[in-house]
Amino acid sequence: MKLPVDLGKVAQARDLAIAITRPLQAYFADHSTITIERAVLRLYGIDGVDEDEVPWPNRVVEQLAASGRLDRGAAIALGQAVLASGRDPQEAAEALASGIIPPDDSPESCGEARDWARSMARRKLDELMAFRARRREMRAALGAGPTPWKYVIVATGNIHEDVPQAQLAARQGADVVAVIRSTGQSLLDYVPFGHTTFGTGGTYATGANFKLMRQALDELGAEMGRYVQLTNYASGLCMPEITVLAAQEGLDMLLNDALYGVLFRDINIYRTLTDQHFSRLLNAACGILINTGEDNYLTTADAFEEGHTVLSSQFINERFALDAGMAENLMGLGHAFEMNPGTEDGLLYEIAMAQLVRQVFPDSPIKWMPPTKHVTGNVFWTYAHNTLYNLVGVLTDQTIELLGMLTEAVHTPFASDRYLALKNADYVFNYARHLQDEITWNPDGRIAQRSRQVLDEAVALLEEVADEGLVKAIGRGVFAGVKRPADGGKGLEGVFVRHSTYLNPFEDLLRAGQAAIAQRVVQPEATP
Amino acid sequence: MKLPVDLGKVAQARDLAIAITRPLQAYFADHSTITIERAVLRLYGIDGVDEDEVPWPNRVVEQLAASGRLDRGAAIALGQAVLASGRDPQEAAEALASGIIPPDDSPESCGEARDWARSMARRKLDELMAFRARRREMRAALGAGPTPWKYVIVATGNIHEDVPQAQLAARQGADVVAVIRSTGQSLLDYVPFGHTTFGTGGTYATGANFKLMRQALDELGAEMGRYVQLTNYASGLCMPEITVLAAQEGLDMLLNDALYGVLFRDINIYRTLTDQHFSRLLNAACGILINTGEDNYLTTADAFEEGHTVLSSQFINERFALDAGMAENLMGLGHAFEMNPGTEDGLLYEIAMAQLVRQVFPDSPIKWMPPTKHVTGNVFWTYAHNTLYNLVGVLTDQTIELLGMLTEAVHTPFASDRYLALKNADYVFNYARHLQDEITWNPDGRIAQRSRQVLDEAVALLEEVADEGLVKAIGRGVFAGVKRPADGGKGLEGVFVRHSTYLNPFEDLLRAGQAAIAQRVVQPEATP
Amino acid sequence: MSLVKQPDLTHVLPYGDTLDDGKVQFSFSLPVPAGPEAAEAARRVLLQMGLKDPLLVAMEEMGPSTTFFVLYGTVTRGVDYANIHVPKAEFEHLDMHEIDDLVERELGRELVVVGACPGSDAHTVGIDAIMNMKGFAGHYGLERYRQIRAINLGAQVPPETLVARAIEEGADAVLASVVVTQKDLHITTLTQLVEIMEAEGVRGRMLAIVGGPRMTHELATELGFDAGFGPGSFAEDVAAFVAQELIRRQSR
Amino acid sequence: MSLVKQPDLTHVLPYGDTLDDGKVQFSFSLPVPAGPEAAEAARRVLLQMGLKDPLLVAMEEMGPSTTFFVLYGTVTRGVDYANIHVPKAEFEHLDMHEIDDLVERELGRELVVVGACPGSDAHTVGIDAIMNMKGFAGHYGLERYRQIRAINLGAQVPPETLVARAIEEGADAVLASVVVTQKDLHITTLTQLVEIMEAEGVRGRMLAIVGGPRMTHELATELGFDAGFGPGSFAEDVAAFVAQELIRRQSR
Ligand code: B12
Ligand code: B12
Ligand SMILES: Cc1ncc(COP(=O)(O)O)c(C=O)c1O
Ligand SMILES: Cc1ncc(COP(=O)(O)O)c(C=O)c1O
Repeated sequence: MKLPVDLGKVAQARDLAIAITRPLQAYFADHSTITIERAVLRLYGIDGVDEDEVPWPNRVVEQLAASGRLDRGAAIALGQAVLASGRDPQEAAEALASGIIPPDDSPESCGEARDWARSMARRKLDELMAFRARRREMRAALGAGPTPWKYVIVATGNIHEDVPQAQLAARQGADVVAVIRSTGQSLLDYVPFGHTTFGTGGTYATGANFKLMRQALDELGAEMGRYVQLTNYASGLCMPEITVLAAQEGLDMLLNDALYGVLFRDINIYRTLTDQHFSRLLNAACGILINTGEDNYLTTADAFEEGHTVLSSQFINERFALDAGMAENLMGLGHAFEMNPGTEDGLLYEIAMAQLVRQVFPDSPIKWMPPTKHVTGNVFWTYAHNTLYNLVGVLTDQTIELLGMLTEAVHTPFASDRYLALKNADYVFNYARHLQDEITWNPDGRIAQRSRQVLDEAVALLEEVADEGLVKAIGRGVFAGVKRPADGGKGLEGVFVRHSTYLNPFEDLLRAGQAAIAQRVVQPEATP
Repeated sequence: MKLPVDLGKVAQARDLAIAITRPLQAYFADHSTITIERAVLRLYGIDGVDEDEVPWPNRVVEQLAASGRLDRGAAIALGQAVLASGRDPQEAAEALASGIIPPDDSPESCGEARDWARSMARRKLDELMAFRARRREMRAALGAGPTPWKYVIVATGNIHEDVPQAQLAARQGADVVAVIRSTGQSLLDYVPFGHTTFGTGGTYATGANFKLMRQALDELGAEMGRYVQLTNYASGLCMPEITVLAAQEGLDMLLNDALYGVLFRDINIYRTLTDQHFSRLLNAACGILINTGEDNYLTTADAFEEGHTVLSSQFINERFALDAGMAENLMGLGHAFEMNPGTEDGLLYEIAMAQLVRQVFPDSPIKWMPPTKHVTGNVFWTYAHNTLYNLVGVLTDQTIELLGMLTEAVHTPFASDRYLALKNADYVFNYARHLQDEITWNPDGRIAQRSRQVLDEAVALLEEVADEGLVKAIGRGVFAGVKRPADGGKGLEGVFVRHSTYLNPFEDLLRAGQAAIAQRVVQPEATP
Repeated sequence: MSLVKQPDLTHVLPYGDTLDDGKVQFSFSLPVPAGPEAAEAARRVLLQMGLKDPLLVAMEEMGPSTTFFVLYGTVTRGVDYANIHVPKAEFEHLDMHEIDDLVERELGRELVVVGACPGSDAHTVGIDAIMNMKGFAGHYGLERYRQIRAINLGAQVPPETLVARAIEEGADAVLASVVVTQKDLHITTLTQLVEIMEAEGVRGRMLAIVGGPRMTHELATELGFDAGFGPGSFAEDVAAFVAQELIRRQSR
Repeated sequence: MSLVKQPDLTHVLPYGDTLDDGKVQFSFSLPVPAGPEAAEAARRVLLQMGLKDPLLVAMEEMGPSTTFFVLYGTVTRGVDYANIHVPKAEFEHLDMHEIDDLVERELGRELVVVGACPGSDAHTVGIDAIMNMKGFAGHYGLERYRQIRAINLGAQVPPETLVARAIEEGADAVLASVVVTQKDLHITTLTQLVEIMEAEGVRGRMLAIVGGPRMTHELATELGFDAGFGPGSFAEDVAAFVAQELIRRQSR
């Protein structure tokens, strides 16, 4: 079943990815963003909204920015407020936000605040780790099911509709449930609060919604004797905060990509890259499996022409993740079945790509997306496409398989769409269970040739990107055909240079804990 | 792509098929049936019905039977009537049927009648051959399209509804159109006459209906620059007569099986076997490709347990066809994709069977049937099954691929069912066009093992059948789990022993022309 | 905590992605060429059904002047599910042994049933599933029952022949299986069957039972049968019904 | 010879396997457990739509108290297709060169169009297909037109920003693309867009045009736009419309 893969080329690609990402590591060390600081506050337990529905973390950070103290980090200010007021962190934060606790910037006060911040961060992280450990046990006890994991989305806009639908899907065999976010949430520079019922094309990601869904799936999982994974979206202007909420509420996965926000939401590249670094430090520590978004490239670019851009980007995402201390088993690198259905031998090219990705990232839980772009409103037709998609999934051993929905071209899924999707996947996975053991691919065939071509083109592209630098390359549209200038997009105003006294004790602790992984050299799977 | 196939076993199976069919050859030489005699009359051009809608060929044969002259064959009587009355054959036949022309059984009259019958038969056969040759040219000029041929059925019950639907399907890319017969026609011991509009689950097979449909497809074929093949059903009590009508009206294929009528219509085994022999002599001469019906076994028996019965029966059908002078390129041996969709690795077993049949009968235009038995009213689900079916079809190079219909479990197809089926086949055939060139099957894998098992079991079954004799074996239910006693079933009363003076000049001419083929030893395809 | 809504069973609506949103998927063809007018015609087909917001999502020309459509639409009138009462064959579900024991105990004799696919129908898989020894999906057929003599005449049996044989065997019940329903063929055949039983004067002393993929108890009783069995029936259903009905009749 | 019936275009019915048989396929879920009552409820959904002979062909329990159904049914009321008049954007179809020549000849100046996905919609593929140089399916986009200056603002552009830029550029037309339609998001956004154009006093001198997979000319004009373009539109459609409409207006 293995394809011949040139391991030298793969190693070269990984070296290029190191060269590409290295300049940005320095940038991350010098910068922070407003959402990172809000994430720090959330890690300390700051939550809730004021009477105008503005989250307290936002209020605090705005206040710090207004008073010119943000560049030292929110942790110090919170420490100062707690120590000065003697209140608990939440009350202190609320007071701080309202400008009630006057800043005492004496070196002494700062020193004490740093100590408080550091030791409280350790305590909070320990609590989080203990929580994750308990969940991991629960998951191990129940078992997460064989791969390909059947992943379905719920997206009603109303968490109280989402819950029974997610449970229904889980009963029908879904291994992973994703709650899609409302159109536009990713461009909000705050995380909404509480249970929400008014999303469009998805449901707002909030801590309360996470908790409700997690609880519903846990209850059902216990009843069924099977663990159901929960995931949500961390890309966007609040990536680190969503990550904190996901960690606190026990999510198993997060959509988390270094470049998605830049390309598909026109978020400024420095903002998203800085955010993803902190976000991934936390994901690594909490064992949250990330899903990257290269699949999206093929929704705007052609899958045959631009297949190699997916692979190049996976190498970059992999390196960014390693640099943030994530091990391979947490990297759900994304790709998709988006070849035009009218392509002669399109299926062969899909097999080539899926198998190549599988072999190049042997320890990564690959995320595989169904046909979307070429899907039409002919729902029968869609079901046929999804059948071949599922076949290639089980044939090439993809890990996280998003199931194609009947009404992809129409509206977010009906309950029956998920049912039919799961029925299709169960049929195909079982009916073709051991097909992969039956096949040796012709080493000079179209499939082998296509996989060689994609790898060659990916290396060539990485060379170009390494030459000009990632930021410039994105500026001229190497991925998804989308051009993003370095100073364009949303959210750049939320990025700031760290003061020499800047403190983010969570980052320090996490980085220290995961330093070893950042040095790792990934090995592709050798062909026998 | 080739599977390892034990050629010794295959040769053994063919030897056993010879042993099994040999005793019946002697039976065929000694017997005839009322439908064979009616077919002879039809070959002489006798057609039409009396005022009670009884076809004249039936009237003549009834009259001959009543007057005790049938055992000499209808040809002689017709010759006598023509010569005695000086009328043309149709008028003479009508008079004969009405008992108007008194029998003159002088040896002289008989001798003259024999001469007339022989020379007229030669003329009629020459005409038929010339007609077939013209059609063959037309077909060659337009081209019949690449395989797998997309085969669809129309079955409205009304020929005037069938015609536009067949044209619609042909425009959508159908290569072969079959007009399904009305429920119950196969048990009528006559062929209805004229254009019919009242069938149930299908449209009556009549000469007029054949002509109308043939003309409609020819016109469209000329317009599209693509030849559209037409087929119908010859199994049943009128097999030889339907064959004559098909030959006269330019059909390209016929469902024609040595055992189907016995097993699925409870027709007496001697009747059907005798009929098939004459029918196939004619098919061979006219280049009408036959489709055998082993696929039907799996609609009553389990595809996993009973796969080998399909293969055994194909060897038997092959031998009967060779004995009637049919070359391999006219033998559309039938099988089907009927594995339970809940079977683990069911797809592998389907591949094994399809590929085995392909290799064992390399020069036969294999007929491959879609899922039917496990199809439910969930039309989406059906579309998924048909997708994998089409995939295996193109992967294993089946020749005549009946397309699965969305509403298989519900009703005979809607126009849109055919449209969706063709869309599915076009997609899959093109999307997986060269998949077969990519694969070497693991020689110790489940697919190779399954194909070995099926062949071994088929040979073992043929050994049993050879031991006890075909008629006895059918009596104890070796095929399709259906038991048919030698003297049971319909139509045995229509079989008679030939008188020593019996004459069927068409048979004599056809047998002489095709004697060489009957000696043929078929070679399976060697594995490289 | 969770505010999950519950359906109102007196007013049940189709469920798309929101409870009671009334969403339904449609597909059909119209004998017109594709185009804006065809799209509007397809929408009007739904509007004439009283649907709200018909949404055309696929329009594909199948050939000259024939177009295939997929639409979604919204139903606004609910169904009173709570008050639906579907007639069902009345019997207690028992397994093979319980039925045999019941028959032995209460009737003290072997039951005789004669089955067939009447008319031109040749689909025997259903009647075989009910009658043949090996049965279906792990449920033994009637031939296996100690207290039942089951005679299966197979396919395409003229109704006259079926009734004649049932009389000859002194049958307690006639079992018919009808699969082909095109042009209401099954209705014609079944009506004939019941008429012949009545003409022969045996309708009173023989149960008439029918099964098939499109059969319901309601339809069967309308046609004058004692019971009807649809998809997913097993031998024990019909056996339990026959046994209990005969016991009921005996005790009257 | 052949007696093929022709449809009556004033009374068009769905076409299953017989002209005018009225056959339609349905699928939906109901929030009830599978069973005979559920089957009857599903049939009643169709009966309440005025369908004849509802035929339930699949009933599958999706989970506790939710069931998926497939049915077929018969529509009996035809649609008067012959008298359907769908409002369409009025323009003569021209190719890129013809449009460029027409603009040059009749207007004697470059046209300016400003496009975007307004509001929170981020689906740019459609607007890119219309505007970007390379175009879509072999049809060049507006950027390629000699006589058109095309400015594409991309995704998630607040309606205010779109209008402001259009004013700044002295645009002849604003092109909006809306893809997300859930909860009528597109209606809200488009209404806002037109209101802002009116508030800014530019609605009279700037064409407002919208496209998207669920857009029709009818809907667009109802919302106060000059034209609407649905699936399968190309740059030359909107370019031809804009050019011809401006010429019409100039000559008034
Ligand atoms: C197998 C099959 C055949 C086989 C039949 C072999 C045989 N010996 O039975 C063959 C290949 C011969 C065949 C031929 C034809 N078939 Co056919 N066939 C089928 C198929 C694929 C499966 C039917 C089946 O076996 N189901 C499995 C059994 C177990 O289910 P069941 O019958 O519903 O039985 C269950 C219950 O209903 C109930 N039950 C049934 N009977 C009884 C009786 C009693 C007393 C009780 C208590 C319960 C009971 O219990 C059973 C177990 O739970 C169906 C399509 C499909 N997927 O359904 C088409 C189908 C039934 N066939 C069809 C047709 C039209 C034909 C032909 C007429 C086509 C033609 N013109 O050539 C021919 C002619 C047959 C004839 N004269 O009747 C149509 C019928 C359309 C309609 N609604 O009228 C179908 C639906 C296919 C289609 N879409 O066209 N067929
Ligand atoms: C590609 C895609 C994406 C890409 C978009 C990338 C990009 N830069 O555009 C990504 C992955 C980012 C994405 C994200 C989301 N998507 Co999206 N996406 C699609 C997808 C697969 C294809 C859309 C497409 O590109 N079509 C091809 C173009 C060429 O067609 P078109 O837009 O109709 O354009 C043609 C005509 O309409 C017309 N036209 C269009 N605009 C204009 C303008 C003018 C002036 C004119 C003249 C003509 C015109 O001409 C064009 C050419 O003929 C569809 C599903 C599908 N198969 O349709 C879902 C779909 C549109 N997405 C959907 C959703 C819900 C989302 C999300 C909100 C999901 C989420 N919560 O995360 C997000 C957020 C996006 C946001 N904020 O808007 C839904 C919308 C449901 C609805 N009806 O409301 C769909 C239908 C999928 C689904 N079933 O859920 N998506
Ligand atoms: C990496 C990634 N993030 C996020 C999203 C979802 O979009 P949004 O950020 O608008 O919620 C996607 C959608 O596919 C994605 O791939
Ligand atoms: C060989 C053969 N003959 C005939 C038929 C059709 O049945 P009937 O003989 O009732 O027309 C089939 C159906 O599949 C078949 O396989």
